[in-house]
Amino acid sequence: MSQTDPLTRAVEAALFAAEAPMTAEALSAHLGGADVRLALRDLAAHYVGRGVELVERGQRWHFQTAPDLAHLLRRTREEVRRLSRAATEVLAIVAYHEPVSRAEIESIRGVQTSSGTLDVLMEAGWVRVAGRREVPGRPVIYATTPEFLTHFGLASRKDLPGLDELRAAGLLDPVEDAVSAALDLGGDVPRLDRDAADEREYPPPALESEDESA
Amino acid sequence: MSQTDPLTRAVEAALFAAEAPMTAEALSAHLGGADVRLALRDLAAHYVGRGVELVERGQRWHFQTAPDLAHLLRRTREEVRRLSRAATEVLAIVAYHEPVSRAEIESIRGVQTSSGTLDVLMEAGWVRVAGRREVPGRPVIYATTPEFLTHFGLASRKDLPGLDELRAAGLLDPVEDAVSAALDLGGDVPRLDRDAADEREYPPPALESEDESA
Amino acid sequence: MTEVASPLLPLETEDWNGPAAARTDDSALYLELDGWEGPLDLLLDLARRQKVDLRAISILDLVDQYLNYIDQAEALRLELAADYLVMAAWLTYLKSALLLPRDEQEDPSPEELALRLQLRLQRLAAMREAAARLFARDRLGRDTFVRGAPEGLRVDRKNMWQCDWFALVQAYAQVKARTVPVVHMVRDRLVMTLDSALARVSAMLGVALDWMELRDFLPAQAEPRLRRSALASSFVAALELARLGKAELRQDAAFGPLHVRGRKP
Repeated sequence: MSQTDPLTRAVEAALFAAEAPMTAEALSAHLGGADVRLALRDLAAHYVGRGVELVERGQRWHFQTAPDLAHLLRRTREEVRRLSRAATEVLAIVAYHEPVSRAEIESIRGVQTSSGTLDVLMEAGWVRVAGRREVPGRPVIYATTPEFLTHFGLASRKDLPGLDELRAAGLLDPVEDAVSAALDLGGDVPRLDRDAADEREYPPPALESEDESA
Repeated sequence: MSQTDPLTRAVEAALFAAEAPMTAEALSAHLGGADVRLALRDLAAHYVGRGVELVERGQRWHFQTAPDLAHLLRRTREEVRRLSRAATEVLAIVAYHEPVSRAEIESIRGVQTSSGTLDVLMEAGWVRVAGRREVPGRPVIYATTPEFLTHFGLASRKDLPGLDELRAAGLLDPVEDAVSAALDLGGDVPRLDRDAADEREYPPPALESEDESA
Repeated sequence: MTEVASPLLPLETEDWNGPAAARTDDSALYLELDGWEGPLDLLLDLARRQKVDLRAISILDLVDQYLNYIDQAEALRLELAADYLVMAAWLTYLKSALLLPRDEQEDPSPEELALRLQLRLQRLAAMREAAARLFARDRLGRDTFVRGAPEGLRVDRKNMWQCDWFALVQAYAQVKARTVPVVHMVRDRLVMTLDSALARVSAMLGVALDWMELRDFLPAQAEPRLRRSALASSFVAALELARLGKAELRQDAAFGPLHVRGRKP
């Protein structure tokens, strides 16, 4: 590389290490009174077209990343995350009952719903605020978005299966019925010998998870 | 100015903007998986002789001001941490012998090491716990960190001053090894005559800068 | 560079890294002792004053200088740390051993002990010099500087939420199923009471001669829930009969089949 003038090197190093932009006067004072103006021009010219540039703003000089590379300083990393059970339930309730307020969601779910859950659904772009209900307190009401339909492959909300279809698919069977059905099927009598362990066990009902934070 | 390769510009901008040294891998990940090694070499060559230089320390890269400009920049900076003489010795022992246990450090120094000494070095980020030695008692062993290399301007541990000479002279081997080696050779035992202080001049130790002596 | 003087030897300037004090009088001793990090450090200091390669020092001179130093400290009634005195005792022993005729020397030989001391001094000296060279390097934050105001690299995380149609529909169905009002009804169940089990087991034991498995006492054609009740009641009945001395119970292994036999009075 070409020989660089000592004063230019000093100006380069001083501006690089400086914690704030510096005026030519401050630089000069720092470098023993030398006239730094020429060095500043040389430096600015040297950095043209590089990843970093020397710029003057309000008579103060500083290095900065070339503007066209600013996007390099901020990168976005996408992380695939599965919707929590609680958030899925809330999304389903919004989809089936929209527009719906948070109080209504809670009354349908039978459990409290943290605001974080709705935030997640809005971040995902599937739920939006659809105004306020004109009742005392004017609660915010929520509805699904076109992105929701796209993501779940639905032409419209009418494509969601109705209660009758859910019942026919066995998805609405209460837990009690399912247990007795299993008992009726299981003809094995528990014995007092070691084979008793093979008695049919009904899968325990799924645990109610209230993992709203996800 | 010459046209600069886009990847080189990107690497230059990213390293200028980075708040800590970066490995080639981290840089590559940040820049969308590009192979940055050639760009790093080009950049390092470009900055040779300038007021700022690109250096590699423990496989991590960063820009820093040229060392010969220290006198221009130092006065505006607050003093770096002062270490006790004990701490500087312990740091040298860890660096030249790593990984090393506290007992080994003490056997070299001939005194107990107060627990604060290693704590100071770990707090400075220069020494870390590197596991345990698989011998009775499983003593904790210590080693230096990448920050140590960065601070002392070492590309790697191989650059430790005088490392090769110390190794060749056996001065990094335990005393026991040296004793048995000497006895096997049957020779080099210390002189007992008082007037033997003649021949070789012992090379004077390197200067210790004023602000380091505790 | 640090001006260094010995408290015992004539004033001199040296380029080693010992405790700093430009004093020659004995009153400096106390401060000096504070400056050394243990007896090995003091020995190294003394050895350096011989101005030769550490490999060529005279151990006997070194021993004399150290003992002389300790004597003076004691004459001034300075409190010496125990390890300085331990080293003094060891050096006294080493000196006397070294002065013995060779054929009277013990094992390990004093030469080996002296070598050991010399090797330790060399190693300490090497590390001290290494430390000095290390700290004399261009150090980041003192001699070289990183960028004063870096823009910083930021990585923003963006979540890509995943959920499929079935999970959605299933979740709704479960909410519905969970919140449907539930009516609990207890069905009338066929049971075998303890009394009837007692009568039944007693009667069967009366006709059986040998061990019988408890299972064989159960009604053969009963529906499952009755069989379960009968098993429990028959087991309790068998225990009760055994308590009354009317039956014997046998089980060959834990969880194995339970056998019952009538006991003739």
